Amino acid sequence: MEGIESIRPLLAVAVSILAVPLIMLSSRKPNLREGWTFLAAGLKFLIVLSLLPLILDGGSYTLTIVQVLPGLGIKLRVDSFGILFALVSSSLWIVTSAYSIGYMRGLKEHSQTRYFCFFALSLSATIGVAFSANLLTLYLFYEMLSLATYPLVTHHQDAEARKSGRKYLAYIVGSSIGLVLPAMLAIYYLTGTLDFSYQGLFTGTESPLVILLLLLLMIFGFAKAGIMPFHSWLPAAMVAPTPVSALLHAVAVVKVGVFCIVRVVTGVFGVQFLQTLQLGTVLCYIAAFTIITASLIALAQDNLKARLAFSTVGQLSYIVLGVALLSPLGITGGMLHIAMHAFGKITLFFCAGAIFVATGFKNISQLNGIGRKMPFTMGAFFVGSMSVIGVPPGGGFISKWFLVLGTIESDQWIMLVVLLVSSILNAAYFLPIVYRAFFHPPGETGISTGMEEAPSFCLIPLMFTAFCSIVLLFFPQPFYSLAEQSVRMITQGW
Amino acid sequence: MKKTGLIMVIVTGILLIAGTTEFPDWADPNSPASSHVSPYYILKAIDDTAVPNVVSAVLADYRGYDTMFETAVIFAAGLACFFLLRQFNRKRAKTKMYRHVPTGIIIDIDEGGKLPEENSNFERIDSQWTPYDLIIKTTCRIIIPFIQVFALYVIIHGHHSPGGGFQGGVILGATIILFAISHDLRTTIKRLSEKMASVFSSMGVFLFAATGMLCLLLGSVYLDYSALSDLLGTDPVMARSHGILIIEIGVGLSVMAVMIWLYYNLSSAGKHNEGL
Amino acid sequence: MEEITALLVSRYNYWAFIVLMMVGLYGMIAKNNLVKKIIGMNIFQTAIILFYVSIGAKKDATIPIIEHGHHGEEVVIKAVDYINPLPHVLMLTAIVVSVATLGVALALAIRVYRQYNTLEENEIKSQLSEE
Amino acid sequence: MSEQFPALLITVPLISAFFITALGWRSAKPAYPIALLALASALFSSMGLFGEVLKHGKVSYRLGGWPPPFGIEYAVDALNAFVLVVISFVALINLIAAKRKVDGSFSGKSPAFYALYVMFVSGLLGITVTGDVFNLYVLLEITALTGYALIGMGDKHAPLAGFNYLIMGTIGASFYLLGVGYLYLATGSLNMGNLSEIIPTIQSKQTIIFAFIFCLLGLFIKMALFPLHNWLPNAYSYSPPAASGLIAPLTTKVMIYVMIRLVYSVFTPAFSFGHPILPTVFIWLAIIAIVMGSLLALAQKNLLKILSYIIVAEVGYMVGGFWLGNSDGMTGAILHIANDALMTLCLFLVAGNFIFVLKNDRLESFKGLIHKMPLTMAAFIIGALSIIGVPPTCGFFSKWYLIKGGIEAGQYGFVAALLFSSLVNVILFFKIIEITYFEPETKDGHSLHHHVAIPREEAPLSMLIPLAITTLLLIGVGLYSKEIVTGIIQHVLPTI
Repeated sequence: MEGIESIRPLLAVAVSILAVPLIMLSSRKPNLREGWTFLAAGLKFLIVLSLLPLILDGGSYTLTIVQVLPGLGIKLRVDSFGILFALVSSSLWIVTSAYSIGYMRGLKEHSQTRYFCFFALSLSATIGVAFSANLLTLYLFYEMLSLATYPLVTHHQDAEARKSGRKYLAYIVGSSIGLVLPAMLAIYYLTGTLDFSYQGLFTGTESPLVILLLLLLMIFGFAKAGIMPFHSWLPAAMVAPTPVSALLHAVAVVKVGVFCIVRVVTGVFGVQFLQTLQLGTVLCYIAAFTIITASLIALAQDNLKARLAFSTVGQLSYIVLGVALLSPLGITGGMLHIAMHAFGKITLFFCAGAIFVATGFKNISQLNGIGRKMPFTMGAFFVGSMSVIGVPPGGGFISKWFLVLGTIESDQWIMLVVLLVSSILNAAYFLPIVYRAFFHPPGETGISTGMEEAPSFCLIPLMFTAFCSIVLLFFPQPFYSLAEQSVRMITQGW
Repeated sequence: MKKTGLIMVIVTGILLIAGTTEFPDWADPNSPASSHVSPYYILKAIDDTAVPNVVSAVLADYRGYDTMFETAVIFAAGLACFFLLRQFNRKRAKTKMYRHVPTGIIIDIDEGGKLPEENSNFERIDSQWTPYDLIIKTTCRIIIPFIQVFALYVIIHGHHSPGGGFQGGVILGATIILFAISHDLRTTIKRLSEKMASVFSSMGVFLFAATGMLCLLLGSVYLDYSALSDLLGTDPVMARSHGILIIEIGVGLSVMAVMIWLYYNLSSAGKHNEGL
Repeated sequence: MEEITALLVSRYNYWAFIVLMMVGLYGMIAKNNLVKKIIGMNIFQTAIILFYVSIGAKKDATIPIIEHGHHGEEVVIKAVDYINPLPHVLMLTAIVVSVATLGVALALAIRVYRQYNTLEENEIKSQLSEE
Repeated sequence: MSEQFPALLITVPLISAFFITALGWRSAKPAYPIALLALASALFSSMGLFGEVLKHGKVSYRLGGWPPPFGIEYAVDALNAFVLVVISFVALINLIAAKRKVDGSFSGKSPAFYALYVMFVSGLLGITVTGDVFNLYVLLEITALTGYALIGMGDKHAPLAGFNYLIMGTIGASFYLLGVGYLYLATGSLNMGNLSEIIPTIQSKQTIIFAFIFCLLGLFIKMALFPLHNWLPNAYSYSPPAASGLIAPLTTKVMIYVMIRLVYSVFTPAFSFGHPILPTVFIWLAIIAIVMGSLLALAQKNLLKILSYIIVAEVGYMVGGFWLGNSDGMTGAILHIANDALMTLCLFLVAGNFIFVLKNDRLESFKGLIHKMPLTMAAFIIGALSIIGVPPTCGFFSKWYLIKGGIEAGQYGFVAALLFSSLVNVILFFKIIEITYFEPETKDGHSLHHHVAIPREEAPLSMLIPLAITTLLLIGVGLYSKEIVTGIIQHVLPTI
């Protein structure tokens, strides 16, 4: 089924690249500069939105940008799963832009122009990944994202940032060149194509050992997904300014990692193919290990952002687990979790940033009684945690529900236990924070009584995302129908 | 280094010796080298170019393009030595030395002092100056013209006897070098300046390349001297013969000039003082 | 034994060039003095020239200057009577190249001397390692 | 006009060198415009020739009007036409950028510099275009001699580096000449086309095999394949920046072209790849070259040294890719000739800009450079990405073919070496980018970024524009890899 040829997917990718020179030129006028960011973000969201109706009707858009190798081009294709991810990231970019203004100006950060430029570039790469039609294009945008986020991670340009930057690059670029690239070439050599297809690219004549090897290369190679032992760049990258952590390390970058894994598992290997080889179980155990271990480590973190980071590591593996179950419900759950976790986790990061802006605190042990001072922030934090734990009123409940159903559907009882145990662990590392904030008396940390919230540019976005998290519980559209549609295509074959 | 050198040498030597096992016997007239292309030159040289000296014919015509680059190589060497070694604007020595020729008295003149007019009585010298040897000087003066005439003969008669531009050019250059050795560098440079040597050397190769270009402009291919027949008023075969002469002259000029240029720069390390 | 002698005799020109070439190569690699290296280089190149020239030899043949009638009489030219001219032409080129290389090599050696005040490689190396 | 392109291509720069030298005694001023014109005309001719070849197939040009094998022939097919365009383009771009670097250096001998420069280029063009194995030797030497002189004019250790290059280069060229001698001995011919007809008919191959070994040995020395690379790093890093931007991108690449040409058009692929051991030996040499080149690059503290060792590794890419013997590997090797020439040009131009502003190329002096020279740094980053092999820069696509060829041939050692060197390049370049990005630190290790604004100090426009063109081409060539592969390289590849 060939989709409609359209330039709009390219526009969606390019609009934020085009904004970069404008942002650079207006570096002396901060308001104009942020204006460009907003304009690009809004346009990007609108373009993505305009693609939605056709996708919901079962169509798709394609565009070959350039044919770089014989039979292999840089090609875009918008399908339901891609647009699901694009919707999440482009909508959250708008919110994060607003939050960034509050945060960066509130802290009088340096080099804000560079910050906004690379932010825009990163978003281009993210949408590019979402709309990639083949593995080569995916790889291209994946690398672009790695490089564009490097200046954001090392924004502070001090010794710590340098250390984290090194770690970030070593893990992300190292794994993509060392693992993904050879795997991609091997796949191209074996199958003669790299275009995604839900039937899988393999003919079934290859030795299962080779397939397993390629699968593992891919899973670990997309290190942005943070599957252990390739996770430790993520906590290190938390030295970045909080909006960066929020959007990139709760939404764009890490979700690109899992998005790639899901794409590769469904579009390159094919669900049915993996089922016949029974390779899903291997993936399940890898993901389960990460889920449990990351949650346990998160418990021990005192730095709020570090705890959130380890929570992210665990939550990402939920998505991988969902797909690894290779059952329709599990995949639905995994896809939905991309959206649900994004809204939940970004709220939490926004809150962490807001606390830092307002009080300068980074550690959980300093937060005694802060709920009285920042009731809105901490309220939103509560909603976010609920969503991540997977209980109402958070939207995370839906995705987790599907994941649980998926484990039952595919008879992976151990995975069911893993999910339940990890939910308890989630609760165990989030709820004490909320408890501490509202019910602990302010200690010697010197929190004065009376309201003292972060600037409204910080506050409004986080309230908004918290609100969205709740709304998504009741109205999970259009994410639910997109996920469902993808699953239908996956199970029927393309 | 010595040991590794020895090992490498032995290994290469064994390789080389192993390579010779299937060589044809020495001086075998039926070896491939002597039976494939070269008989053509021997049989056709006179018909094609009217030059009995096959080496000259091949050098300047059949493989004239090689020869042009060969001349360019030698020109490049002269230029390279100039580029690497020549030192302009060196700090002037504070005292200048002059020698009064008739008496042999050497005068040091401090900066700002009045300089004598340079004529046959006074000559400028360097601190490294050594007196000429009369016997050598005179002998060279006598034989140099004869050598030069011989050199010209070698160039011009290259069509019919061993010789040609390279050989003649080198002999010509050697006469000037001989002059420089028997006298001194300063005297020689006064006769034939470095600028002249450089301009000559580029002119010589230019003569070669321009002849080729002329053939091209006359509608044939590069270096096809037969195209010059109209210009020279001869048949194409003789035109080739004349073309060969022209480029032999160019080569001779260039080689001579480069030899001199090389000598100037190498012998004085680019300072152009007394030198050797 | 006779065969070996015959082989040695029929190929002696090649042994000669190989020995010369190895002498030159050894000089280039193992000698300490830069000028000696240059001399080695020249021997090396000369060996190859010798090799080429010996390719051109023919038994009972003369130099390749064709006997021709000055007054138009027919002369039969036979290729076996004249040695192969091509290697000579090639080696004329190679000689010129080796002269040119020699010139540049000496120029570089002079510059090296200007820089380090010595032409001995080990002394230059010890100066380099002091830096 | 168009049928004369092969001759004009080479003779116009050559003749201009004589003019430059002669006029140089009057004034140094006309040297640069003449050189520029000559190289522009060479670029024009090579483009014209390229178009001709694409339209009508092979072009043969008989110098002096003599038919091969008696005269010297120029045989141009898509492969050399392509390499010609690359050479003349790189030479022209670097010449534009060289103007400001030459001004004020070489103490009044700048005409000689330009004359040697154009002669070097005409030598390279000649090597590429010629169809005669001995003519190739002469042109090899003209390139080498001018190259020694250009390198030897650098500061400090340049003369010694030039001298060592001369010794090694002469050994290499002499081995090549010896190989040609063996070939001549066995076949009696010097013309490439004629040789390739004779060689398959020869019964006992031993002399041919030794000719093959000696020719390649000579070329390996000239292209600095590990362990014969010792001359390269010093020669390239001490040479004057104006010259290194010409010599470094082109010399090794042209030597690789010559290797390909010899295999295709002289020894015939059937013979070369038919040998049971040699191709495997060459691949393993290439693997060692890649690994060692990368490792040695890690140990360097100067940008130019790093780049030089990267060239050593890149030579391994091309040699290995070519000797894989399958169409992907060869495509990769040929594509990499162009790509690597561009990448190396880009990085050497960047290094030239750094040296122009900073007066040295030590890494520790690069602190804060990203603020000081943002445009040059942008080009540096793109060049670095290309060397690393990140799409859509061109370096990715040649690496793609090379790796695919390696997988296809079952040479996993080669694939691993390529990936290893990519990873080492990541470390190398991000180490440099990190130094330029993190500003000078104070003693206690805290950054100063809130206080000190580093003033802009970019290189002049005449150096930035060529750099910008090269950088854009890195991406442009990458995106049009398919056209290059299907339009040019596929026509050249032999069927094995």
